[in-house]
This record gives sequence, structure tokens and C-alpha cells, in this order.
Amino acid sequence: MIALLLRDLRLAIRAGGGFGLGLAFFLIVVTLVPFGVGPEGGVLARIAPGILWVGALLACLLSLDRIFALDFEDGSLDLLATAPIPLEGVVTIKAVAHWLTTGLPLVLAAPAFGVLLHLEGSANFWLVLSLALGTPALSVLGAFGAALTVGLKRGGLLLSLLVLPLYVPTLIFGAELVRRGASGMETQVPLLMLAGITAACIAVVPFASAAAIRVNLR
Amino acid sequence: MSIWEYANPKKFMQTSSWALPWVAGLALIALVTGLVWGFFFTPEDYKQGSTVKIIYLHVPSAMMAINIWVMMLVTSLVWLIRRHHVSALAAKAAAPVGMVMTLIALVTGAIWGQPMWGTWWEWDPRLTSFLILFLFYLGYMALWEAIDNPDTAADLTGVLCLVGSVFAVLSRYAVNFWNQGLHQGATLSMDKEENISDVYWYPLLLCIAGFILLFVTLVLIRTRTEIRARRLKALEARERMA
Amino acid sequence: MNALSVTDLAVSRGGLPVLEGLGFTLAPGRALVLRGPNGIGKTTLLRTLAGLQPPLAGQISVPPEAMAYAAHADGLKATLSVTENLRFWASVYGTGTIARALDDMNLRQLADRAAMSLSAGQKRRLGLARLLVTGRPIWVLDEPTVSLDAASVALFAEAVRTHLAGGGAALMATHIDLGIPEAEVLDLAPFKARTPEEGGMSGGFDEAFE
Amino acid sequence: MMTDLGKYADTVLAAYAVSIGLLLAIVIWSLWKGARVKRALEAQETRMGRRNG
Repeated sequence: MIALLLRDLRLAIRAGGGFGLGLAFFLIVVTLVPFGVGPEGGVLARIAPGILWVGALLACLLSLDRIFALDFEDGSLDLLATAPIPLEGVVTIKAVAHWLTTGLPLVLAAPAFGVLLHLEGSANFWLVLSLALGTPALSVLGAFGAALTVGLKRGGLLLSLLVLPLYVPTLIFGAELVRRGASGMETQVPLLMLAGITAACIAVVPFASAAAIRVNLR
Repeated sequence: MSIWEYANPKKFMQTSSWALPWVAGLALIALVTGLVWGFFFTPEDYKQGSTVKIIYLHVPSAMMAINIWVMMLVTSLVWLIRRHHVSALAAKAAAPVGMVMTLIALVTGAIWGQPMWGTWWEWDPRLTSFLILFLFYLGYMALWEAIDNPDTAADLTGVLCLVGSVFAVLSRYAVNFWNQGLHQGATLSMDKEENISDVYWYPLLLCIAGFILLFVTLVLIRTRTEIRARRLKALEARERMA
Repeated sequence: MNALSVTDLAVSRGGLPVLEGLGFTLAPGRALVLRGPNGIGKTTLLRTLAGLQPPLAGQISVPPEAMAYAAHADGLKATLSVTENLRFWASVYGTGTIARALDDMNLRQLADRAAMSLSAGQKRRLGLARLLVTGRPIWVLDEPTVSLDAASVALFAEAVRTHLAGGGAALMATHIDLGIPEAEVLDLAPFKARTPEEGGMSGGFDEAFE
Repeated sequence: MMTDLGKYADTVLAAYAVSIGLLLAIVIWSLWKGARVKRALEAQETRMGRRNG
């Protein structure tokens, strides 16, 4: 399992920009939004949680189709499915690798982007916390979507259509947590919901993803 | 005789061809009667004026939008557990009907909202939930279309339906939390029978029955089509092999 | 004691039966070559044996954790070196050592090269080296010698013989000579699935109505 | 006979028109697709010479 994780991370780094690509996309979104809505600090700070969350979501979506597609094309997925690691474990590791290469960099870089959008100190804290709690769910659910579409040639757009509705609860609670945290309101409910959704996703969704992969390899 | 016998395609084709005219006829009678009754012979609401007549379309379609998804969930489960092909095809057949129902609920809601709330679209929890449900229907149908092998498609859409159901419910809760419905309750609260007077209630019941029967009719027709399409595909494949 | 035994097996591809009534056994130390024209279902059969798809009918009996499957595609990562590719599979199968596989497949000089810079034949050898590091006794190989030159085929045959001598078994599908004359040959053509009119099984649901 | 819909006539009529239009669309589509597949299947069965329906 660890070997698989190391291999995936190594592949992401060698492929060039495994870590950087999502981050660069995130930066572009954050740069473009002020051009769209105007440079007014107050407005930006108010919509910043939403922008950053939607940006994180799209950045995550960008690299989803690569989770299984590469391994499917070169035959590794067949070999992994017949290897002594349970397929559920493979799926989970793949999602973890995806999170480490896209989710984690976003979490770490989020305060910098928050500053660009005039988020204040405490809001930045909530932003990092919400992203850290929420992005793992994005990767796990994304792996599920990727597992469903792994055999398809034109899977990219379909993948987005399948995955985005699944992201709604995480997006809502994530952005709401930042908004409430920034304005000093009660944060317990969105915090618990966000963490709960992520925990439940990690625990349950890999089984569905593994089932989907098995069906696709038939 | 067990209910599972209807999962045999032969038996299903026989039974459905016998039942179809009856169900279709009843659907037509119930829908026409209910809608005519509601449209021409019910009074205006003192607050909402004649817009109250939209409930005869809005409420049944909204109910069906949700119930059809539940039906798809049940048939998907039956397919995944007992591997009855007719069940999977019934789920496939129901999805476009559900999508149209969702669309009707959304459009009538928006048209109704325009004079009532002064805006076509309000990010009201219910409307938003239906928009999300609409996306789920779209994704489900797109996945069916994208996969060539019918058994693979049935399996994958079944799994998607399962996971999607959980997230649809979760989204409903999340959306409620996100925007605590400023508008619901202010309008007619339709869930509580006692808030609706009998004058509106009876034609509404008839319309609901009509929508259900129409749905059954459509699912029977479409499932028959899907079964035939699969037989056609199998015959073509065999012809190529021979 | 058989390593692998198959009775009355039927396999399907895309919902249509392709092979039926198939039965054979494979004892330790023996090799079996499956032959047949393209499209007969060699790959489908091997995928079924490897557990990637369920059989339409019949039994496959194989000891648990005994089989190593190698497909058409080698499953190599182009950006990883030969050693890294092998190390990965060795640790997945929990065997650890890759030195012998490198020697047996004559990959020593290439050990640090990235897989993408290998020739087609060298890649194939690396794919076969992957089999060696799995440490599994039963090899299931799909077209193992495609794109290998004569010397490499001999190298492959040698590796298979060593494996068999060590009590292993090998099941190979191919339509070209493998250079292993002592292997038994099973022609799949007589097992081609019959159409329903001829008394064969139908694809199940697809055709059964009216 | 036409009931008086008052100032909301446009709204109500639009809602009915759109809904009934959508319902008709799916009904017609289902019937058309059903007929098309049925015809294609019959043609295929005839061609393969095993008409037994």
C-alpha cells in the first residue's frame, strides 16, 4: 500500500507539475475574480470564501480524470486488480495521492490567496481549517467519479457532471464554515457536518469506487 | 406465484402489453378530469388569486420527481442484488420521466414565483434542491448513454444511483441549512392537508393520481422499448459474430 | 494435485458467450499453451481465470494467492526506471528481492534506465521480469512473446523452464511459437460457443423473450 | 367556456402550457422511440429468419 502511494507520488512529480498545476489554476481563479467583480476590498472579502471554495473544487476537478485513466491505459489497473492488495485499498491510496498532490497544496497556500482577497486573520484560519477538513472528501468522491468513467474515451465532461452534484454538501458546509467563522457566528454545526461528511466519505465511498472499477475491468 | 416472475422479460412483455391500455386510459381520464376540474371549477385563492391553479401541476410533478428517484433507487437495488435485468431497464426507462417531472416542477415553481415573490428565481431551499436533483437525473442519464456494454452500464448507474441518493438527501439538508427558507410556509404549505381546503384538495388528489398513472404508463412503454433494444443489439452482435 | 483445474467453463465477452464446455488441468511443473485464431476468446478466457470477470458457467479451481497474471499491456510506468518499476511490484507482492529477476531477464545494464527509453522488446522483458518478482507459482500469460526477437524468445523460454523446474506452472495464450516444445498445446477452436439454434446457451437476458 | 383568471392569467396559462407541452413531449418521444425500436427489431428478426414473435 505504501509502495503504491510512493509510486503515485513519484509519478505525479515526474510527470511535471503534479503539485503545481492545481495550485496555478487556483491562482488564476483568484486573480481573475477581482477583474470580474471589481477591486473593491469589502466586496472581495465578502465573496472570498465562496471563490476560494469554488476554486478549490475546480482545481480538484481538473486532475480527477487522471486518477485511474493512466493506469487503465497502460494495463497497470488490470495488474493491480489481480495483485494481493484489496481494490478498495488501491482506490483509497489513489484518492490519498490525489489529495496530497492537489488538496494539500491548496490548503497550505490558501492563506496567501486569502490575503489577495482581503480575508482577515481569523477568517484565514477558518478558511484553512475548512479546506483541510473538506478537500479529502473532494478527492475521495472524485475518485468515485473517475472509477465510474474509467473505461470511457470522452469521460472528462461526464466526470464533471457526475461529480459536481456530489460536491454540493461539502461546498455548502465548507463555505458556510468560513463565512460564519469570519463573522464570529456559531460554527459548530457546519464544522461537524463538514468533518462528518469527509469521514463518512472516506469510510464508505472507496467500496463503491472499487465496485465500479471491478465492473469496468470486466 | 412470486413477484419476481415479472422480472422475466417474456412475462413482463406479456403482462405489460395486457396492462398498458388500461393504465394509459386511466391516466388519461384522471389527468384530464383533474386538470379540467382544477382549472375551470375551483375558486381563486383570496391571497394568490388564480395562480393557485398551478398547484395541480406543481405539486404532483414535484412529488413524482422525488418518488421516481426513489423508484429508481429501489429498482437499482433489485438489479444489483438479484440481477433481474428488467429491473435495471425500468430504472433506465424512468430517469427521463423523472427529469421531465423535475423540470416541470422547477418551471412551474419559477412561473409561480414571479408574481408571488417578484422574481423568477429564488435560491429557496426547495427550488435549489430540485435544481440539484435535476443535475443528478442528468448525470444518471448521461452515464447510461456513455457506456456501450448494457450490463456494465446497469451496474455503474446502479452504484451511482445509490451514492447519488445519499448525497441528494444530504444536499437537501445542507441547502436547508444554507438558506433557511424565507419563502416556504409564507405561501401555501402544501404538505399539510388541513391547510388546504377540500375545494382544492379533491382535484389535486385526482391530478396526483393522474401523474402517477401517467408515470406508470410511460415506464411500461419505455421499459418495453429498452427490452426490445437489448434484444435487437444482441441479435445484431450475433449476426456480426456468425 | 493440480495447480489449476477448469471444468465445463463458459466465458462471455460483451454479454455474448465465446467459449463453452472448456475443461483442462495444469499440474505443477507443466506448461500449457492455448492456441486459436484471433477473436476466439483467448484473452477473455485468461481474464476470467485471473478473476477479472466472472465465468458464464463452470468451475475454476485454483489455490488462493497462487496466480500471477500478465496482460497484453505490460503495466509499466514510463517515467519510472526499470528498478523502480520492479521494486514496486515486488513490494506489492511482498517478495522484496528483484536482483534475480534483473539477471534472469538480462536487464542488469538497463536497471537505471527509465522505462520509456526501452525498446519494445526490452519493455516486454521488463514485463516478464515483473512476473518473476511476484513469486507466484502459476503464471497466466497473454501473448508473452509478442515483439520479442529470437534471442529474447530463447531468454523467455529459459525463464519459463526455470520456473517449471522449480515446481511452477504456466498457462500461455499465443498464436506464435514460444520455443517451449515440451509444453502441451490446447486448441480452443473446438470449444467455440454454439449459437442458441445449435443448442448452445444464449447470452441470457438479451435474447430471451417473445 | 372560459373562467376568468384575473390579473394572473398570463402566469397560469404559461405554467399550464409549459407543463402540458413537456408532458406531451415525453409521451410522444417515448411512443416514437418505442415504435422505432419495435420496427428495427422486427426487421432484424425477419432478416435473421427466425420470426417467432
